[in-house]
Amino acid sequence: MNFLSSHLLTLILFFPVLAALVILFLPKDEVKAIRWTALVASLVPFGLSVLLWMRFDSSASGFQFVEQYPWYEAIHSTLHVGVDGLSLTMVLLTTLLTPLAILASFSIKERVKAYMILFLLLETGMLGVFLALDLLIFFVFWEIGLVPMYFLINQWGSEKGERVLWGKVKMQARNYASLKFMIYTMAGSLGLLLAIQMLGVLFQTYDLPSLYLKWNALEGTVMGLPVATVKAIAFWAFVVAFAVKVPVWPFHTWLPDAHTEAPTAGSMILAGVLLKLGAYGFLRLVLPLYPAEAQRFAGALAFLAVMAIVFGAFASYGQTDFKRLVAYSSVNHMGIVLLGIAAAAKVGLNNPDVALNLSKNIALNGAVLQMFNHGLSAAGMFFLVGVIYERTHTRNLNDFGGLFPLVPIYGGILLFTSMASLGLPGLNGFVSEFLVVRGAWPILTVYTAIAMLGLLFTGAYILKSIKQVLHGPLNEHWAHGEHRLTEINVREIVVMAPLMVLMLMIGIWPAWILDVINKAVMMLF
Amino acid sequence: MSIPLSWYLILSAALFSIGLFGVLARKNAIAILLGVELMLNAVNVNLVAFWRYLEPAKMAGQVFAIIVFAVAAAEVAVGLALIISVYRRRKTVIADEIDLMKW
Amino acid sequence: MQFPILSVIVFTPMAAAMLILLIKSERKNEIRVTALAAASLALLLSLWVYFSYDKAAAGYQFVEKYNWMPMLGISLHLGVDGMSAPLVLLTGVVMFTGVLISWGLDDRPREFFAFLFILASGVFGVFASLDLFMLFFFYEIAVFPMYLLISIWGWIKTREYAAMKLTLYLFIGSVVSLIGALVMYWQSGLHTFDMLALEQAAFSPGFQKLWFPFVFFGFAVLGGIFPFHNWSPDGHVAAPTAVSMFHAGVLMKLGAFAALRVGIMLLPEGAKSWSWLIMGLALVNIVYGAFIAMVQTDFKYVIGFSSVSHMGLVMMGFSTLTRVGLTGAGVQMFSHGVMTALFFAAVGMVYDRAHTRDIPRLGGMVKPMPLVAVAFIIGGLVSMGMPGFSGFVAEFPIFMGIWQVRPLVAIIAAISIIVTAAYIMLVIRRVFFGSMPAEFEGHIGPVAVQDKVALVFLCVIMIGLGLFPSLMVPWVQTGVQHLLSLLGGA
Amino acid sequence: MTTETIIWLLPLPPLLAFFLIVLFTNRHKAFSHSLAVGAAGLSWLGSMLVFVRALGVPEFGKEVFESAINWLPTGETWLKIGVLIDPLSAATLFFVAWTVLMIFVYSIGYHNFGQPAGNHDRPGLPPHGATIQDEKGHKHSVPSIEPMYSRFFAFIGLFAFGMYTLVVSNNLLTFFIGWEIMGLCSYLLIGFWYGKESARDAAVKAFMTTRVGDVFMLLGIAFLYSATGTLSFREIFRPEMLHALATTATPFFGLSAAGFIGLLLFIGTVGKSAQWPLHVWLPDAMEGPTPVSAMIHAATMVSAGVYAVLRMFPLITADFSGHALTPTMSIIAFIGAFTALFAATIAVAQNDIKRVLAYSTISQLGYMIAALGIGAYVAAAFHLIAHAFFKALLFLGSGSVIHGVEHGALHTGEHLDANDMFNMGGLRKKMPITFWTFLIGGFALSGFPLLTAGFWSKDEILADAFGHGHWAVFATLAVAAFLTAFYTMRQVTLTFLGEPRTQAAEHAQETPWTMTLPLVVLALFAVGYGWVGIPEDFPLIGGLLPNWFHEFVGGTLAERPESLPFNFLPLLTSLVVALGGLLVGWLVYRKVKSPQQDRLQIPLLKNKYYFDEAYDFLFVRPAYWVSETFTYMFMDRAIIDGILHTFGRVALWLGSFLRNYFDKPVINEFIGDGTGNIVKKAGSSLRRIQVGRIQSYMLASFIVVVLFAVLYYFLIGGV
Repeated sequence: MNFLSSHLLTLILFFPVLAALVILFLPKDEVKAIRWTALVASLVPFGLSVLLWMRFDSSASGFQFVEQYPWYEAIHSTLHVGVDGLSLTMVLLTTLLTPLAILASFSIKERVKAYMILFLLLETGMLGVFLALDLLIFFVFWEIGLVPMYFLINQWGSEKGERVLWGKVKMQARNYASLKFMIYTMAGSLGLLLAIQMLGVLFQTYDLPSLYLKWNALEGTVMGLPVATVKAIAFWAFVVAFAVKVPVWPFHTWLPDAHTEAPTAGSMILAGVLLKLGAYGFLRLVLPLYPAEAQRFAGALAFLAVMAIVFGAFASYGQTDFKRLVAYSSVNHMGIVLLGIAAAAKVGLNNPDVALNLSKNIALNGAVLQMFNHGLSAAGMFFLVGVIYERTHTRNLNDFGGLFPLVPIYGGILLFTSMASLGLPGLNGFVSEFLVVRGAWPILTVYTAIAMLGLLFTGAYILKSIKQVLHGPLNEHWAHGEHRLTEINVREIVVMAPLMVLMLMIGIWPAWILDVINKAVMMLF
Repeated sequence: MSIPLSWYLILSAALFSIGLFGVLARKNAIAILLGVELMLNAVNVNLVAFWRYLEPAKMAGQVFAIIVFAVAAAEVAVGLALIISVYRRRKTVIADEIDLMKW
Repeated sequence: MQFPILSVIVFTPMAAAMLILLIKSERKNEIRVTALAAASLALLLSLWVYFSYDKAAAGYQFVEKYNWMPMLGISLHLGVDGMSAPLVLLTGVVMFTGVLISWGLDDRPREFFAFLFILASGVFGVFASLDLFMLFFFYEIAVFPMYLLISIWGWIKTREYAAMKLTLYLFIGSVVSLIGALVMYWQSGLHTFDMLALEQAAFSPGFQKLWFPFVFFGFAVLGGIFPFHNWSPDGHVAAPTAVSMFHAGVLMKLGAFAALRVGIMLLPEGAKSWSWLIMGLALVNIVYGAFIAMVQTDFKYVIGFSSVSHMGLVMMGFSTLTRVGLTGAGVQMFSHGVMTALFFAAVGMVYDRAHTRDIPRLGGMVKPMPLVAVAFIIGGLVSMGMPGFSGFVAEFPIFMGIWQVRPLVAIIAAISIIVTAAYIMLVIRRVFFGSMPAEFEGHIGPVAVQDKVALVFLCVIMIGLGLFPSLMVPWVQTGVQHLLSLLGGA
Repeated sequence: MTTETIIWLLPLPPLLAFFLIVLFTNRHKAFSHSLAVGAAGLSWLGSMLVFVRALGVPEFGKEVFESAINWLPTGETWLKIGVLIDPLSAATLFFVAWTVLMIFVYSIGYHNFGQPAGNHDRPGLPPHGATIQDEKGHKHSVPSIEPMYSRFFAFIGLFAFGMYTLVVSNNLLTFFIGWEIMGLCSYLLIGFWYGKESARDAAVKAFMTTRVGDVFMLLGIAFLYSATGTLSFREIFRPEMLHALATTATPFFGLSAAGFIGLLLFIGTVGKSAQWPLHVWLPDAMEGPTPVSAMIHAATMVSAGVYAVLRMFPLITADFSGHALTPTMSIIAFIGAFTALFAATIAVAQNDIKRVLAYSTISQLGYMIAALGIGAYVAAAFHLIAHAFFKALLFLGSGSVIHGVEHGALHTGEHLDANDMFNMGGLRKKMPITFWTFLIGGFALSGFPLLTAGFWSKDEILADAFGHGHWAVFATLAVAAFLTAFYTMRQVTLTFLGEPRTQAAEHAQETPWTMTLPLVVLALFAVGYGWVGIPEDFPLIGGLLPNWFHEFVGGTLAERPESLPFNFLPLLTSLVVALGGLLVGWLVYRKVKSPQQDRLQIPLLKNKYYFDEAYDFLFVRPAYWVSETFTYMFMDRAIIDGILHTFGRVALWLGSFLRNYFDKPVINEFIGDGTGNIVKKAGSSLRRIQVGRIQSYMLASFIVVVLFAVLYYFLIGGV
């Protein structure tokens, strides 16, 4: 028990890897065994993080469960992990979604072993980012996460589809998507990498807590440039890296491709957690490291956020591909997160104005909660798309229609989840959106007002999807014969159930999670 | 007083020249070999003469001469062996005709 | 007098080569077994050297000195420091795996292994020798068999051309640096080729400025520095698998290491004044190599140019003359050695089965040879500097080093990371995934067990180093420490 | 159980019913509807209890039932949510409870409970009827039960939950939650028969149109919250708070904070209560089953819009001095009045019995809005409740009519639009109960003097407008009232009077008690309710009953509005318009037998002033274009991705360029092979001296030796 409490984070972090190793030595024909091992293995971190949640003292400031081990002395980087309310929620989200995603991918038939191994590695990668308190470690996990995702998309993605690059040059869609995802993210992280190196060179440490102090205290000139300039450049380097991941308009185009091509579980994780890495980066690194710059450029951030919200919604509305529609909805929803962050940035640290500080708090609460909510709803939506795709092998909205009577349960679940992502009051989406709007309004009034247009179209595309899939005259093709659409099965319901329960819980009684977030936010910013 | 050193030197010079001529002029491999032998012996004459006239106390001169004998003997052996083996294959001992290595 | 382990390491392969030559050429298996035995012995010894190197004490260890030509001040002076210890280990590793990989080689294995081992001896010698003359001596020993190995066992189409090209480049390079070395010898007035002595010679700055380029770039040619890099891709392509492994894995390090040892360590002032040029050329290497690798359609050329790019990083690390930079360079030498050895091993296995290296014609190789695919992927991740693998551990400090000197260069060099990622990913996808061309269906056999052993061995090294940098970095650091003291404590 | 607890529990039974039906009983119809009705009954019981207790409290306006709990942590503070019953909400609760319960009961009959399942009915389409064989063996077709019977009750259950939440909530947030949940249910129920294209579109249209309003409302809430730091009504309405809001200026159109927030919230109402220009969805919403139209689109949800304004009245009128209307208020008044007239004109030309009612609903809501615009708080509330009763009654009545006609159609087997009034006529004898109740409702709607609730409420509004000298409003409303009476009578005449115009109408028959009972109950209210609000100084009957309503509801406001002195002019007006309208309507449509004879079928009116077309052109199409063409294809695909791909291209091009135009020619040929060639040349030129004759080599060496010797001799030896 003592060991447990003193190594909780590292256990959570590395257990999936151990599991992956175990699976590595399972015979690759023992599909059942592999699946169940993976599932159970992914449930352990979940259990641990629930324990973490219970033991976490939300009113204590600073990081908790901190562990630090030497890693790369030569450049003064240590494996330094710890959680605060911010990362805690994200860890919970990750460890919750991974088992569900694995359960969802029980329908994967070929090369299950490799798939599951990659998935578990992916989990470690994501958790690492949330837990890291060392800039270099952060980056390490940040990049590692890409690899499994790349192969998940590239190998288990949908075979169909081609993408024309230019002229006659074509590419299989999933290859295109995976490569775009990988290269885009790496290219985006390039600035981050360089900036991190610069920080390391300047301060001979990558330890976040000490960097916060040193970097903000920095004066004079760095490498012949005034600190302000350097900071501004570094700020944008960070921002771009995270903006690509979030993704913020106009860096978002990798996302629809990646989501559309990825296997169901892949999209679940991609939308559910990977996008959060970017937003988390904003909260964990950008705001604390660059308060001044953030304040300076808050307008620009807000602008991008609004563009994401509005055009995300528009683009989503313009889709005929169900999955792509949902993918674009992520752009729209993450835009809201960024809007909240931008609002907070605008206010800046220790602003004397009490009212503004309150708004900032609320905006940040909203942003973080929105991250969590979007994790739930997006994952759910993608899973539901996957469920119907597995049965019909089409994602084209025009091929569906009137499926409600065929699959009432599925229909109900889809309706529920859609409403959650539409932000229907009473479900989780609304709470966070309301908080963000409320928080952003007094700070970024005009932007918030424009963002409403996006909110409006959120409704439009959600209804469009429902109308095209569930409503309308029954498309006889799915009614009888071998095409007969089968109802969602128990396993799939089991996947959805926790998500839906959480959506409802947060919608009706958000305090249980928001309290933790709120306290963390107040201590952090 | 007996014969002066210079005579020996002249002799050996003459021998050397004859040997050199032989080596340069003759086509027959054996003859060339003989030439070489003459040159070696000329050297020997020199060595011994110098020893006797300049430093009779030291042994070096004679030692050198003996080494040269040995080398000459070995050389003749190897040389003749080569020539014979060449002759066996090519039925000739004319140096110009042995142009296997020439490019 | 402790056990002369270094000379044993250096001469084991030589001896083995002789031994192998005594075996009847028909009895191939005995030859192979002997070779493997010798290789494993060398590996074990080098492992022992590496791990028993006393980091705390630092400096040169396992030193042996036998007079060889006293009146000229030449002696067989062997010893390793933090810089060379990893390289000795690297050589052991590559030698071992090289033998495993070329197990299936059927065309005159006796001579092949003999030459390979002579080569190995030379390499060991260069890394271990502390005597300038001996260094050259072993250097030539290392270069010479390369010619035969390539021109006899190489790829029929270009082997003569490549072999000749390689030999010319390398000999010219070594001649140039030899001149420099001799000048140093005379100038120092110590009448010794012992580098430990020459280190202290304190040449006049003017002299160093004048002669540094000779020494450094002479060796750097073997390091594949721009614009003298071209022998290496051609050489790679022509060489048989094991030789390519040696070639890229070790020989290029030979150049880099010699340039460091003779150039920078003996002429520190010169290094300081010329670092800008090195950095410039290295930068070209990095970016240029990456870009060209991207458009290659020949599997081996891709790898060849990628190693040009990566050796650029090594040179870049040298040119920073900073602690982190040099450390990075040291690790990068090892990391790249292992990585590229792995690459060529994998390429060789694919080639042996598909009989083509034309990427567009390949595909779907993951099914018949999954392990190779995985290994290649790991190698690829290393080469794109993915964190968690040795590549990152090596490249990151190098970049930090550059930051300390010329931030702009760092930013430009960083481009290569993306390009590398791009072509590695493309190659992986095109060769190992996708659909397998009909012509190969059923013709692609599985890989032999010894190949698997080799691959796994290499992968383990790269991942281990990536996860635990402390397995190597401290060694290198001691070497760097000494280096910096020579540079006047930077 | 304390009153507060009861209030907390009020919304829950329907919600519970919803979940139970969805999760468990959706296969079993009887269970489902008993659950739903039972839940509605429970809530009704609770509501009545609360209402009675509220009556028991003297000065109820001052000490109300309220309780709140922490909900959202915001910084150090919490956002509280809670329940509140004050006079206004008590009154609202009263009519909501009644209408909801009635409509629940009605739905059982409406969906043909107890009838056999249709032969080829399928979910998503209205039942087509089933053919059965009686004992004598010859088969005849009867109405068939709704395939998605249970689902309907689940949905209306959820709806009821939303409505109750909205009514009992003490803060804007939960208010908004109920508001949106109702929106969802209205969407689901309008699209209940989603098999019909029209129903689908209507559903989406309704949701989107109302969402336009909701979005602004959300902004308003956000603004209010950030301005006051609370969303609880009673905290916001504290005088100092209101004063602060009224005095702080905003950058928007020079409105005060109060005014601007009020405006934003009002836009929400415009959407929900289908006021011009967001009125377009309500008529289409008639695609839903009639109970839905009755409940959602007449009695409760659309009333919620007005209720919202009533709730926010203190805020909206924060900077209202008493005579000159504030900008916000005048906007409200204008929109209300305009809508009232505008919708009435359209209603005149509609033939669909439900559409007529729909437009009349819009117009009546306009009435209330206008009333609020001019600050006639009590009058608006009064009319709101009255309207809820009689409009629910009318809708249910129309539903019953349609049902009867459909029954007839099934009997005769002819296919006709059962909603078209020209297919009816003479139903008075066929369906007496429906007729009489409908007549009462109609009279109430047109404000038939003295008897009906509508008269009193309308009269009060007119009186108010007149009394405060808002002539424009007064005139508009008067005209609207006239038109109302007119089209109501038109409807009654066409439907019930005269002779049956079709076989179906001939064979129409009265509907079951589950449908008629609610009609009767509501009819009672439609008449009796008016008497609780008769002005004291009304001639003759004034003061017989106290003007209880005014006292009660008026108590909600900080200072109770004084009731106006009686004036004959407005009374006269309302008498004239009501009776006149009814008379004209009857006279005109007595003889009209077919649309052709109807001279009011003006295209402009029939096509509702082409608003749908205009919106389609102005908003819908552009939205499509922007989404598909501009955003997706052009911006994302063409531009952004284009740029990305260009990077790829450039990189590749650069690579091949370097390789083919620099690496190969320059580095390779020039430096690499160049050196090689030089060496080769040297070699081949030197090979000439390699003749291969040892002698010649030796000769050469000999000569060299000699030369050196000579050199040596002359150079050194010479000295």
